[in-house]
Amino acid sequence: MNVTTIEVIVSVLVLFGVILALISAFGLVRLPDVYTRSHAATKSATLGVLVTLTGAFMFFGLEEGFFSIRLVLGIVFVFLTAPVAGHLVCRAAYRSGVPLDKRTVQDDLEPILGTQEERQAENKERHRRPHS
Amino acid sequence: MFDVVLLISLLLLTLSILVGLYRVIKGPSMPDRVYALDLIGINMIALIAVFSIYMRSTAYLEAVLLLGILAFIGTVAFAKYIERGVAIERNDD
Amino acid sequence: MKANDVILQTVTKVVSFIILSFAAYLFFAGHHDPGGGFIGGLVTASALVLLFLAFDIRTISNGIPINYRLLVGIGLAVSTVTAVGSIVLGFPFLSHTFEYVDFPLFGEIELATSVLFELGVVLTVVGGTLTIILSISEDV
Amino acid sequence: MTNIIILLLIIPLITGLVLIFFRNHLRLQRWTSLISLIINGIVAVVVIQHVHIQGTQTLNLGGWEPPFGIVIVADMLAMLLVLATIIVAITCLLYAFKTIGEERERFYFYTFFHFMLVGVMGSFLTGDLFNLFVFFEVMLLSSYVLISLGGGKRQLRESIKYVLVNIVSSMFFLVAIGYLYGITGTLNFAHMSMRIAEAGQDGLITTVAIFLMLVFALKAALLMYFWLPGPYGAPPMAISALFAALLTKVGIYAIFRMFSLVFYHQEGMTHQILAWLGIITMILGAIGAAAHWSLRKILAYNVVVAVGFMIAGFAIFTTTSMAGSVFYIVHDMLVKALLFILGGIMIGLTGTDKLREMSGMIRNHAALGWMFFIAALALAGVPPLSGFMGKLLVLHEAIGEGFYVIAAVGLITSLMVLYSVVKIFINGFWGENQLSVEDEKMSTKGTLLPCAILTVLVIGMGVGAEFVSPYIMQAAEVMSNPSLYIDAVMQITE
Amino acid sequence: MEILVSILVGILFTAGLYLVMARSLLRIVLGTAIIGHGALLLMLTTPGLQQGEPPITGGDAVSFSDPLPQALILTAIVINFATMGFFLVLAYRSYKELGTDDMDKLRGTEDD
Repeated sequence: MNVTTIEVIVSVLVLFGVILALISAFGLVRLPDVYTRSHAATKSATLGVLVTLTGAFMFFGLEEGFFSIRLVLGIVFVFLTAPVAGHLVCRAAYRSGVPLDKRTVQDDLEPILGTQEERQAENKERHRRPHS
Repeated sequence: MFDVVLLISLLLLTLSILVGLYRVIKGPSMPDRVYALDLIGINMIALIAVFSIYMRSTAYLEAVLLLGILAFIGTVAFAKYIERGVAIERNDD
Repeated sequence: MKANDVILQTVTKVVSFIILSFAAYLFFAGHHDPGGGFIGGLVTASALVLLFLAFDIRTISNGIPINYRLLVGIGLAVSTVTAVGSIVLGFPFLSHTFEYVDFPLFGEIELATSVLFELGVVLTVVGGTLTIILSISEDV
Repeated sequence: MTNIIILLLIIPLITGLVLIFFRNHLRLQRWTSLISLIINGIVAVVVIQHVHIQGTQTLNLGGWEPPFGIVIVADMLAMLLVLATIIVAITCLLYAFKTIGEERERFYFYTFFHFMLVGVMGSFLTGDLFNLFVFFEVMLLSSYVLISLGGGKRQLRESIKYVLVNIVSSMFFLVAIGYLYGITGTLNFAHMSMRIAEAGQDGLITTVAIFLMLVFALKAALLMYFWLPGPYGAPPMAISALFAALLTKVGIYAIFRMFSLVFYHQEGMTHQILAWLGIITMILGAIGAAAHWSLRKILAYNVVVAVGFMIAGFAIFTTTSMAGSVFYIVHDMLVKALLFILGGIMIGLTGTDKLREMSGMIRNHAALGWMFFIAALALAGVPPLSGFMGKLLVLHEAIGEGFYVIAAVGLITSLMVLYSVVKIFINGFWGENQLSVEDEKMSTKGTLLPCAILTVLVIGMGVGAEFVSPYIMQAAEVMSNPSLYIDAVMQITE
Repeated sequence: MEILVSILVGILFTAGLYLVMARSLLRIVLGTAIIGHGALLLMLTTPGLQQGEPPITGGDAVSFSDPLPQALILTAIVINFATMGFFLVLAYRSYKELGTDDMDKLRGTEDD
């Protein structure tokens, strides 16, 4: 492959990733409550950064002939951890009783974990006595 | 042409970081802020990757993994704090 | 009800090895490239902190029984001994030397005495960081 | 020969390290500390003799030539201060054996004690600005730990203030280093001095010099002493004595070094400011010392007065006046340690530091009383004692050079200092004896030994001034003639 | 570029000093940390921000950047790190011991 072809491929990858990141950032602002925002913050942002990193990896690998283990590790790392982080924050939000949007039609967890007020009260109690 | 694309990408990433910053400041709840911080961290990873392509230098690539580690640990600690009221548990029972 | 952290714990088991290998890479890169003992130590400490976050203090302390305060002392001692060693051998304080050695499998490898000094730095940083973090979280 | 200088720093460092591993062996910890300090003192004496005969000694760490490498410089000023540091450390250690308490000893008291000595002596010996910062921080970090160790409520509260002030001033120190490096492109004192001498000290450099002066003034409690009385009154007296004798002196040494070696071209500007800072500090400190009725507060304000006097003596900027300042700084380290230890014994006996609540101790503790009296006289500068020579030289030069304000303020504050210390003496030792031996909170057994050592030294330094003054004059010679220092560091031989 | 960074340093110092003057102890700790970052950035800026290869890795570059500020800053970072860690622990201990993190209540009197 000559240089321009590589540049085109890398450009497409980077632009795609960046636009995904931008979309997810706007989603973080525009969506109504924390549970819907979690979609924006974790799914699309992760995909965006993965695509961008792949672009960088291809650039260094193909044009400069430099196979960067660090980037591969970075890609694997972000791929593994970003969903887990999203899951943890989302669970923490639900358990600490952050309210759902008014337009929500169904909440399957409510019978198990209690109503929003109960969860809020429990969370306040946990914060007061951390080592119960 | 390639450099212009990269510059535009840098600009867009900066914009998305700023947009995330709005969510950090506004809230309204703690998990919202944590999500926004996580997003900022991930966007910074992308920023460094694009920047190192722009500089044609591999010297910045350590920071990719390093920022990923820091963002993940920060998010996990925040999430556990919100949920349990303590980040590191003792398990004394 | 008690929350379970099975997802976090499973991922942590994989991810901590990535972090530790990255720490080792940073540590050995320090002689000619960005990296070194301090950063290597901090990344190692962050792996341990992740373990503490995902599990709890008792589990990890049973699994990795290290007295972190003592680790600071050992690290400082290693660093000082390598620095003082140059005096004993008659060179100025803090002198270091290196040698290119032919290893059978890896080819030529540079061995420098400053790596020993950096090893002390790693131990000190890991010990210090974890002492700080655990002393904040321990006696609530 | 050259490597022997670094022993001064390595011995306490290794001692501190080794003691980490013997946390629960208290007897071993004590003896190791004492023996290592005595060995260090012997090394210091050897180096001083060497410097006295052969002039300033340097050591390039790692074999890098200055200005590229780190250089350790042992000139007479630094070595005198190092020796005084070791003496003070030995006596404070002897006092700490009896009073510091097992809990603190178990919690690495001796380790941090030695680390602090590394910082203090490193600050004296280093030859470049950045390592001055590093050793400052080693010293400060250890002092943070010492001041908050085993803390009760009051101690924690005061140590927060102490830590905060010192962190902020360290940050400004970094800023000043950044500016100086940007302007001169070097950090080695000697090299910096050469660069500034070549290019001339313009307004920008003078501004940075004044900025640096403020940073050191904050550390040395020069004018900005507001933070000092609280934290120096909170920890146990062994630690307070160490702090009072050593920590402010490091800041003063930094001012001496910077303004005699590097920024000596604009005397009219910088040294004038220093003189006025010293004068105001003397006045305010003396007022504080005279006004308070708490033993710890009076002693803390006495530290402030001495700082002002030393800086004022330095600011006259003649060889003789600087000799007076150096004489006074060495004297002050000894006598402040003595006073604080004596005060600590008094507080320990009565259980209070209020002067109005103690009296008549001389009946049971005559030795204590007379040693305090000697210390008080030495502090005020009464002739045969150690304070006299320094004050005489400074006042003589002040009148000779036309600094009448310094002379007048120096004399008046001496009287006020004398008043404040005699106030302690009269209230504490005269009058009805309220305290029988059984009521006393601690016994003086073993604690009088360090006081006796220091008293003998204080008297000896005054009586044997003939013997001491060649060394002092050599230190002042290097200060007033920067090329001596520069030639030694840059290894220029004619 | 130096001017931009200088403005940033100014902002950092302003923010840090503002936080240091707050009443809450935690804010003071954070404020000192921010001032520390400002000071380090200033150390990087004052000798002039240089274009050029990293001084160690690049073998055949035309211009190198000055290695000394980075070395100084790395040392200063280590020291700041240690100081911050200690200050944080101290603040936490005193919060536990004294039951408040309000500096006004920590002022104290002569007697205790």
